[in-house]
Amino acid sequence: MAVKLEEESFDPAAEIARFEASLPVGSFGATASFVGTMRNHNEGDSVTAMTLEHYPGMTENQLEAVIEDAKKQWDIIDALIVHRVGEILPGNPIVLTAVCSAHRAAAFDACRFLMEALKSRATFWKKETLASGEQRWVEKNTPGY
Amino acid sequence: MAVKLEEESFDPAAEIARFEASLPVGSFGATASFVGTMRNHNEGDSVTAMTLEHYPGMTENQLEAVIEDAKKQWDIIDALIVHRVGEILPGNPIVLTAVCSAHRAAAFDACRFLMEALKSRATFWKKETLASGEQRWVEKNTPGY
Amino acid sequence: MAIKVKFFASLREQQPEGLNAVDADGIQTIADVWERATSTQLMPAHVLCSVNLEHREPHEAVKDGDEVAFFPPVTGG
Amino acid sequence: MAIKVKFFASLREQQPEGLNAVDADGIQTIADVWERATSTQLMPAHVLCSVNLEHREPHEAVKDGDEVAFFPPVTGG
Repeated sequence: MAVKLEEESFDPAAEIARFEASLPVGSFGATASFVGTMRNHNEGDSVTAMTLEHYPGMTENQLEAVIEDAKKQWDIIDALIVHRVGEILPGNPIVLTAVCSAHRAAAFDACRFLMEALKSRATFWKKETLASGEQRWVEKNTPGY
Repeated sequence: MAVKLEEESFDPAAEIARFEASLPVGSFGATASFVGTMRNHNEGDSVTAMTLEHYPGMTENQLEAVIEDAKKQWDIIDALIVHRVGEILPGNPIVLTAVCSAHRAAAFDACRFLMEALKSRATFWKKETLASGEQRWVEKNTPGY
Repeated sequence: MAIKVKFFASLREQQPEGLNAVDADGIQTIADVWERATSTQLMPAHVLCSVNLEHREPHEAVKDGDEVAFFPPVTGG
Repeated sequence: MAIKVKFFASLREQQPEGLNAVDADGIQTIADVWERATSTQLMPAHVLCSVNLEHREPHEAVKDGDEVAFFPPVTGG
């Protein structure tokens, strides 16, 4: 199990490769992953940058709890959550969730659960900078199901 | 949209990176992906190798049809399916499905649909080589939901 | 006047090598192709089939020049 | 005799800088901390709160030395 908050841009592919490499070769048959990437538009406006604020200490605890919950509900081998904090630009990854399991159903279910759980529970807040220069706090998430 | 049958081992991370790079920066907010990896055991037996047979022509058509079906059902930007054929070893990737969309629900749903649809419709057959040297055809898939 | 025939996976291994077509004379359905190609009466229920790369049912029609394939349940992914 | 107070995101921007604790005297609940820290009567319904890094409800108790945080709905991921 790993939870990482990154202050610099990260490479989701490299994170997944490292995560899989930490497990015995041939032990898992399924890897489901999700990457949230910053878009250059939101709610009809052009967005040029974003700041991700978090609550140091509480956020990490919550992400670890989310993985523990997934392990209780599904037969998974391991899970990974990586989340950016700080200033990010369009095209940059914001979040990665990945799950390895023997069979695919558990990996799909748990990977999606990680995303929904972190979006509803983990203390992150997004502030967008629009093309006009205006800054605004994102007020709610898009629905996940 | 891309469908690829690979005769040699492929790198899922590199395939996803290429797929994302083919889309405009900032255009997508969600990438869901799934990788099926060969395990070193199945149904209680140790497995040392596997052969993936397919029906050239028909298999590619089916994978393209599966992506078309996904595009009809969900608001996705693009999708990718990569599948191995030939001889593979434990730890090698067998299949990759990936979907990019604006928001995460469509990416999750469509990525899982691609896997279930290809497992039920696409003409691939697996033959396992056991540690004993015995070879056997895999007779059915594990459930996906 | 011939219908191309292909077998895949376990079905391929059960057929004599080199069989790749049957005479189209008197053939009406996929099941007829099976009977002629395998010299057995009944096409087993678990056998799947296609005509010209599309999934089909055994009772469906075939014609001269078609490519008919027989295979077990798919197990990819 | 103090309770640490943190605000995040839009709530942080609405508070005077440098406020990071309130006197614990007479404080019983999270809502009391809000009242003392912000000099407003009622904690708005959309404000979320935590005590010592755990989500809590406004009516729940706090004690000397606790760290209480107030923040808007989360929007990560």
